[in-house]
Formats: sequence, C-alpha cells, structure tokens
Amino acid sequence: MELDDILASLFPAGHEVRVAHGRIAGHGVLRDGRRIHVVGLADGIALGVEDAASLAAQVLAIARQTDAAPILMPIDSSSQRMSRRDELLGLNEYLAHLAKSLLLAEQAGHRTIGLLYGGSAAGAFIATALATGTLVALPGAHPEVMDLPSMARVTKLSLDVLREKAKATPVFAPGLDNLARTGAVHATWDPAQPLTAQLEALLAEPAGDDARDLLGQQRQGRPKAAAIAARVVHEATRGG
Amino acid sequence: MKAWATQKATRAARIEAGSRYARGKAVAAADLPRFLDAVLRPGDRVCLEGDNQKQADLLATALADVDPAKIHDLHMVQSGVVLPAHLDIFEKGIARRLDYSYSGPQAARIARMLFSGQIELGAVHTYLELFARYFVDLTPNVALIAAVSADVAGNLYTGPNTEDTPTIVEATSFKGGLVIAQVKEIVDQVPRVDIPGDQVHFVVEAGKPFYVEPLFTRDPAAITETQILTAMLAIKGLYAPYGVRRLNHGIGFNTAAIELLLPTYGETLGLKGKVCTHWALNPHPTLIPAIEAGWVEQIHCFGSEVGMEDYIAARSDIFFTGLDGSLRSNRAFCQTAGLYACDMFIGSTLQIDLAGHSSTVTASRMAGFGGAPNMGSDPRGRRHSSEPWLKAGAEADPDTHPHLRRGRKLVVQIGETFGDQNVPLFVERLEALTLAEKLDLDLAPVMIYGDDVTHIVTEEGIANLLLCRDRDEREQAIRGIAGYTDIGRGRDRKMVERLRERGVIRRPEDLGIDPLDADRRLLAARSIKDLMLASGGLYRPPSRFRNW
Amino acid sequence: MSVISALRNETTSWYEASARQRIDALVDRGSLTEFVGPAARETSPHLAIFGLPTQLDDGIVVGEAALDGRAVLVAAQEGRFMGGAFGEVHGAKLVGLLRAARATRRDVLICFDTGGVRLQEANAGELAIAEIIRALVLARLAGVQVVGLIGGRAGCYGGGGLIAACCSTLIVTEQGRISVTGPEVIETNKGVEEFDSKDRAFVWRTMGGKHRYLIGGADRLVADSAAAFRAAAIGALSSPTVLDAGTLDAEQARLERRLARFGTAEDATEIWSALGIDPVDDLPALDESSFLARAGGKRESADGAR
Amino acid sequence: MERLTFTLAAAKQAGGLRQQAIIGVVASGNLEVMLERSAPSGTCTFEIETAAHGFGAVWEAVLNDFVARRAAGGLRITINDGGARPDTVALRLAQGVRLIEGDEA
Repeated sequence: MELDDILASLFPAGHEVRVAHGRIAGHGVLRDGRRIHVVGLADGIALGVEDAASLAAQVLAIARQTDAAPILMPIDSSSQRMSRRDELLGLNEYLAHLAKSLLLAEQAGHRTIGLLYGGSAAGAFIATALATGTLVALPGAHPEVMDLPSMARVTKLSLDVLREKAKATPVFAPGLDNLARTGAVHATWDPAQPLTAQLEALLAEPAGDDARDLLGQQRQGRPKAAAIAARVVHEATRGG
Repeated sequence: MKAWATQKATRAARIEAGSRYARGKAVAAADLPRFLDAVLRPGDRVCLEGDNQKQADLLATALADVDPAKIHDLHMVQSGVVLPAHLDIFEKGIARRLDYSYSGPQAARIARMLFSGQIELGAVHTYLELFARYFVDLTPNVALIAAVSADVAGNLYTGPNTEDTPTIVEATSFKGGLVIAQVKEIVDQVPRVDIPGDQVHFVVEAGKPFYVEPLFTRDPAAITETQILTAMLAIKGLYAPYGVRRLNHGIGFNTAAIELLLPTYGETLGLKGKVCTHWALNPHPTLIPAIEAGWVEQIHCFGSEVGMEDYIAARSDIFFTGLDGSLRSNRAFCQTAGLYACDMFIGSTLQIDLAGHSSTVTASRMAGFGGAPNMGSDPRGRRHSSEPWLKAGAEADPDTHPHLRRGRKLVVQIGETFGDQNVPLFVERLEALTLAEKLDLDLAPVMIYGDDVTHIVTEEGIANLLLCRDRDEREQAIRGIAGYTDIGRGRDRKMVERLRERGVIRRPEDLGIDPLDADRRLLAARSIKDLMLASGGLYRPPSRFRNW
Repeated sequence: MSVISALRNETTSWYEASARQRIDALVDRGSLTEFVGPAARETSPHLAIFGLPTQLDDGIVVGEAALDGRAVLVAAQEGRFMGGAFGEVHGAKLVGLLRAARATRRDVLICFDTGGVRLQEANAGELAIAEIIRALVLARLAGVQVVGLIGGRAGCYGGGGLIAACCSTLIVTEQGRISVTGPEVIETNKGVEEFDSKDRAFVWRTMGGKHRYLIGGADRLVADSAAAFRAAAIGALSSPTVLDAGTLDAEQARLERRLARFGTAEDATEIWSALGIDPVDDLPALDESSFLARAGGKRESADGAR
Repeated sequence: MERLTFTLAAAKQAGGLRQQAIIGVVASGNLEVMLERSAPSGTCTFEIETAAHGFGAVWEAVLNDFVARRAAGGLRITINDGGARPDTVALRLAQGVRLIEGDEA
C-alpha cells in the first residue's frame, strides 16, 4: 500500500500528516476523536544522523505532552545511512537516542505502534520499528536484516545454497514472514479492511510486557530465546 | 683492427640519444617512454632495481610501457620480481629471459608464467650469488635504480634504504653500462652521497618516494603460545649452551618471539651480554625491547624498515648511520656478514623432508630464495674460530684432531609441526621436487640443504643433527620432533627414546621447560603499540599495523 | 618457574583477554556465579545448518558477582567466537540478565566485544538486540546503572553500538571501536573513496576510543588493562546517573550541538582542532595520561546526558 | 561438523577440588575445552565436535598422549574445535587440567 492510502484508511476522519525528506510527521484522528501522533520514515530513506535527531526531537516533544495519545510510526526505510560522516559523528548515539526516546514516550503513557509498510534493515530497523511497543506490518513489507548477497559474501556460500537453507529455517533469511515467525511482528494487517478499525482493535488490547520471545517460540521461529531468557531471570532472582 | 672500447662507445651513443630528452642529467617523468626507447636496445641485459623491500617503481611502470616492437628480448637480471609491472614486461614481450632471486608477492603468477614458457628462466639465485654474477657473466648494460634524492651532478642520496644500489651501480657503471635513477626530488645538495654522481648518467624526478614494503614487521599480537614455546626452547637449548653472540634471524613469528623473550625469559637465564650481542639483521621492530634493555651492541642491516627511521637515527651506537644521521644499509655487505661473520642463522620454512632439506616452494608458487640460503649455509672454506663454531664442529666430528677440525656454523630451522591451515611442516617429499620436474630444472629449488642444517626446533623439542651419525639417526631425530604429523607418528619410538638419552633429541622437560609456562605475558611487548612505547615514540608503525 | 612468573607482565591486557578472563579480572576475586553456564550446553541451534562449530556458552558469559563489595550483574561477550555477534541464545542471555536487573535493582556491567548481528541467525539476533535495548532502558528507567566496557578486538559494531549508547556510562580504551556500520561494509557498499577499511589509522581515528571520548560518545578513557577497567567501573557505579525525560532532552541538545559544531568536518582531526586541542596530529600516538592531559577541559562530555 | 567420542583409560586421577573448568574459545585454529568431574574414576571421556574432517587418528594420538602424561582420571571432557592444530589441542588440554586442579573458586 502507498502511504497516502494507508493514512486515508487509518484516519478517515482526517489527518495532518506531512512527508518531507523521507521523514513523516503530523497527527491523525480516529473515529472516536482520539488523536494519534504520527512519526515515521518514508520513501526507503537511509537513516542518518540528522533524520534520527529530527525524529527523536518530535518523539520527545510528544513525550512531554500529558494527553497519553499513542504514537504511530509508519516505516519504509532502508538501513542506517552508511557513510564516513555519519560514523564520524557517532551515528550509534543518534540511533540509540531515537530508540530511547520512543521507550521514554511509551513509559510516559504514549503507546507506540510501529507500522512496517515498506522496507527496513539493520540499525534503522532497531532504532525505529523494533523500538516500538507493538509492531504490525502490511503485506508487501520487506524487512531485511541482512541481504542474501552480503551474506553470501561473508559466509562464502552461494546464493542458491543460502536460498535452500532459508527454506529449512526462518532464522536468517530476509522477508516479512521470516521475521514474523521470530516474533518481531505482532500481526499483519489486512489491507482489504479499514485500517482504522484494525488500529482501534489493537489499541483496545492491553499493552503488556515485551513478549516477542514467547511469540517467536509459539511460531517456531526462535526455538530457544524465551526459555533461555526466562532461565537467566530465574537463576538471577532465586537468591533474593 | 680490433676495437677495444665498443662498450664505452655504445654508452656514449646511449647518453647522446637520451640527452635529447634530458636537461643535463635530468629527465622529466613525462618523457620517460620516449627516453627509454632512445637508450635501450633489443637484447639488453637490464637490472630493474627491486628486492624484497625497495622498488624502482616508476621506472618499472615506464619500462612496461615501452613499445615492444622497438624494445624486446631484454634479459632482466634483478634481485626482486615483486611488482606486477616486473611480470607485465614479459607478458608484453619486452623482456624474454630472467635471472633473479626473490619473488614473494608474485610467487603464483611467476610460477604460471614459467609453466607456460612466457619467461625463459636463467636461474633462481641467492642475493649474494646474483650480485657475484653481476661481476662475472650477468653484468647489466642498463641499470634502472631508485634513490631518495639527487643533485644536478647526479650524486644520489638513498636514505636508509641503500640496499642493492651500490652493488648494481658498481657492476654497471664500471663496465660500460648506463645508470638511470629515479628520485623523489632533485635538490641543490644531497644530505649525503651514497652513489657518486660520475657513476650516474640520468636522473628522473618522480615527485614521490619509491615504494618500500614493510616486510620485517611482525605484530607481537599474532604470536602464539606454541611459538613462544619454540622460542624458549631455542634460547635455553641453543643460544645458551653454544653462547651465540653473532647471528642472523629470519622474519617469522618464532624468531620474533625469541627477540621479544630476550629481555624477559633470556634475563632469567642470565644471558644478557652473553648471547645476541652482534647482528646481521634488518631493523626488526620486535628487537626494540632487547635493544632498549641493553642486550644489543651492534646491528648491520641489509635494508631498512618502514617506521624505524627515527629510532635508528637516535640509536647510532647500535646501527650504521651516515652524516645525515640516517641508516646506511647495504645488502651485499650484510649478506657477506651473515655468511662469514655470524655463528648462527635461525629461521622458519614451509617444508622439511626426512633428510632435513627445506623449501618454501609449493607446486604452484615460486617465491624464490632471497638471502636465506646465504645466511642458512655453512661456508665450508677457511674461517676464523669462535666458541659456537668450534663447539658445533666438535659435536659433528669428535674424532678429528681439534686443530685440524672445521667448525660448523649453526643453521637452525624453527617452526611448529603444523603450519597455517593445518599443513604439516614435515613431508616425505618436498614439493620443490615436483616443481623442478614440471619446469625441467637441473636443481630443485631447495632453500637450505639438509647437510647444512644443524638443528631443528619445534614445540616437541630440539633435534641436534650434528650428533646424528648416519642417515637413519638423522631421519628418526627429525621424526622425533615432528609431533603428530604423519612423519612424526611414523617414528620408531624405541630409537627416538635412545636418541633422547644421547641428547640428540631434547624435549621441553629435558630442558626444564614447562610448556604451560609458554605464556604471552612473557613477551616484552604484546602489541605494535607496546613496541612504539618501548621506543619512546621514535618507532612510527605504518598504518596497516595500527589499532589506534 | 617462580622466576618466570616474577618476570611476567602481569597486566591483564583487556584487548587480549577472553570474555572469562575479563570478568575474572573485573569483579572481586572468585565472586562470579554464572547463569546458564557452559555445562548447561545451551548452544546455538542454528550454526549446524551452516556447518559451523558451536561454543558451549554461545559466546557470552552472564552472571552475578561483586564489584568492590557491591552486588552486580555482569555480562561479557567473546569477540573471537563468531566475532562476538548476537545470535539467538547469546542475545537471550543478555535479555534475561537485563530483565533480572530491573527486577532485582542490581547494576549491570556489560563487556562488549561484538561485530553486531550474527549473520547465520540474523533475524533472531536483530530481534534480540531490540529486546536488549528495551530491557536495558526499562532497567535504567527503574534506576539501575548499566555500565558498558569496550576495548576488545571486535570493537562494538552494529546493534552493539546502539546498545552501548543506551548505557549509563561507557568506558573505552583507544583500541575500542564503537560504530554502527563497519569499515568493510561501508567500503563494500559505498566504495574505497568513501571509506578505506585498510587504512587502519583512519579507521581508528574515525571510530576508535579516543575519538569517541573526545566527542562525548564515551565517558571514561582507560589504559588497556583489566585493572584500569575495574577502577573505572567502580568509579562509574559510585557516581550514578539517571535516565528520565530531562536526560533525553539534554542528550537531544548535546547531539544537535554536535551536528552544529562538527557537521561539516571531513576528518576526525578537524573535529579535534575545532575542540581547541593543539596539536592534534600525534593524538593517536599518545599514551592515556598524556592524551587525557591534552584533551582535558576541551572535549565534549556527555555529562550524564546519555 | 564431525563428531568424535573416545573413552580412554586414565590411570592418574585428576587432582584438585574444582567441579568444572573451561578454557579456550571456538575460533579458527582454536578450540574450547570443558572439563567436568563426572566420568568414572580411571577413565577419561572425550566428546569432540570439530570443523576439520578426517583427523580421527590424529585426535586419538593426541588424546592418548594426554591421558598418559596428565592426571585426567574421572574427567568428562567436551571439546568444540574450530580446526585447531594438534599442538594447540595438547596445550589447551594441559591448561584445562591445570585449571581444574586449582582450588574451588
């Protein structure tokens, strides 16, 4: 789905969302009049230091508001921007700051919902969509932690061999389905139905603790993570 | 009437032809192709200066760009086949025949070109042997050499990397040949005169320094515990009992470990001042801690080492330096020193067979020899006496009257039983033999002959081949320290035990060495940064070795 | 043998040490209790698909220990196993540790040594990093200190760099590199003109510990020794920082100021000069004390705005 | 990956008090060795996973020398190998025995 159609379907009552330089900003209104902040990335942008700082500033401004209005984060990006300048300036801090800002806003009562409608990869994915409290996706989204050609180069395996291996496990190959099976994606929305209803239904669910590892276990994409994390917590807390 | 000065006449003609593109002796870099066309003749014997360290890179590229229709069938006589251009010359048909010494970085390509007949091989030499032939039957008609700077008279300053230059110029210039030098810049006055201007006919200003490979830098961070164990064995089992004061080291990590153990482990053995005082050696950065701790009295160098310039200049009591303060190296003299004035060579290799022959050649790679076979051989002829030389001679030949007995130079191979990729050091048959058959060579490219080798050190112990009395003993002594290689597992256990009782084989425990003491914390420096700090900031490592 | 021991350089080099050696030298002697240790044999279920060997602890040690008498949780990545990269089990152990930190209000020390996500289990690793960041930030919001220690061979790359920047305090050596995209990856994607990964001096002055310390990307710069890390970690825990809205507002201002001050710099040396440090050319070669003396009062500091 | 197991007679009982020791890392040319005091006395068991195929005979030779030279009775030894050379294997095994001989930490 295109961003305009998505926004129209999400906010039939209207929205004030602008896209500039690949950054999405504004707000929309649900059918019951509830205000939804919208902050995100568009046009497959590579997330650099300026973008991250700009997004974080918006998120922090929302966090200061006491309206408890949710933040919707539509994402269509590539990876972080790969450049000498970005790394020289400490891109890791900018991306981490964005992730922290999202978590702070959530802590301050603003639910954060990622909406993956295009691509995303690597550090950009971690700092945005994966830092939200709930991540949903639309069909056609194409997240890619690591592209297969790069993997082929590093692992010295051919693309064909990698594609064959990808059939046996969702754990490394790109794509929405693979990622969903590891528990990263809470649900994939149905574009044929009004998105506004699907968002309202999601907001009606209580926001719980991070349960992505349990989801990955159920969906058999991450067989061990939930149990290992739980066992560490158990061993660390049994003393006192 | 017979003409007796044709060579000088030819040189005069070359100078006249070349002068069309020169202002005095100076040739512009842009004019090099036309200039080389003018001074070279088909069939010339050409020395394109290059060895395992410095390279006349600008002249190499220019020579590869001359027109093969005009200039062809050159006979290259040079130390190093190192740059891609050195082989492009053959691919393009500019050169046909090759006599050389070292081809480390081009080992695979030169092997392919030898197989396909693109190169007509004269011989693969040791450095000293090739230098010797410059004065007998391989005298260059034209030498293309490299220096740091020149003045208008052609006086050359080579800086610390003098290396082969004086030898090449001596042979060329005094036998009617033409000498062309590339320099970074032409100056009013050179800092010191390494080559007198009357021996140099043309100078090309390159605008940049000639290329130098930092071949002798070993990062202490890459030294393994097993290499430290072999180094401990060598120090306690060889350096100490023979009292080796004058020596040469190879460039491997085992010998780097020895250098870094001198101020620590060597100190505990009370060896300071008793071993390792005088060296024929390149300025190894790993020797800095031992120098700083007062172990070393003096070092003569084949060449320099990138980053060591300021350190050397600040330690002129140790190194040979010129009026300008910087190192004066000389490969021919240092090779001679290693051959005749040292009591020990110790170095690593790729393959050792049951007779002790060793080679760095594999079936698809032809790395050449460089200087190791000169260092790693017993010169046999008359020699002055020294304690290690006499002791080794007595071990090898106890029955001859001491005053008539030849001593022996210690020639030591050191390594781990398995090398990179689990490739065994010990083999039934050297791949050098396979290569010799493929190329129909008279001689297999053996680096060091078994009868020159006196000791082999591995993590399993030391085999003293001087004490072996026949071929069987020699084979079992080698098998006895070959560990878990096929060669090692094929040993005659009883015979190996008997050899051990006689001291032919000495295990770590026989020398009072616990392998678990072989710990990186024994190294006087554990990183390149440590070396830099040990030098008081005088050593400036090249970027590729830095992690700061 | 005793003579040999006496001559050893007993400084434990952090750069050289294994994960286990680092923890042993960091915390009070013998105080570590490991969670889900190697005897549990909880290895990666995914590496076999690629014919790769597993490690019994999947490349990370997590546990509880005492630091100068204070009960802490600790983690250390093994940079030599799979480049210290985050796989499913590896990541889950750190997730669990940080969740426990929040529950038990114990401070955490994380010894990073990682190239980022483990390719062979990329989705699991990526998600684990997201879970770690969430657990880490929630623990900090609950008042827990999380101290990151960086000085290993693998540096702290990819998602590791993001996790590090979420910590309360970062302690680095000059060898320690912190970055998102690694040098080889930038070079492969953008060309050698953009980033020459073979020019190590350039790599370190762009991503290394000294540069990060100078721009406020790290808080304490120490010599390459476990003892120095220990002292700095004790110091960090005794001067706690908070994470709240004010912290992030301050960080926002700090990061925007960095863009304004240094955004046009082509090279790290221009940034150092702009900081007023003079001279800058030999900064990389200086030992820690000379470096700190020259940088003193001139560097950008995070001052708790992290 | 190749999996190898060996059960060897080990006359000398492992000393010390530690229940478990681990040394080394799984990297190219390196290996990890975990020693647990859980084999019957007088024997030493080995479970090896190695990236280098076809070296069973070399492993056996290294392990036989190890149990002959070191006090390894009663030890269950688990090895994950990244293609280490035999000298490295022998060194790690010896280091492991020294470690488990230490006092209970």
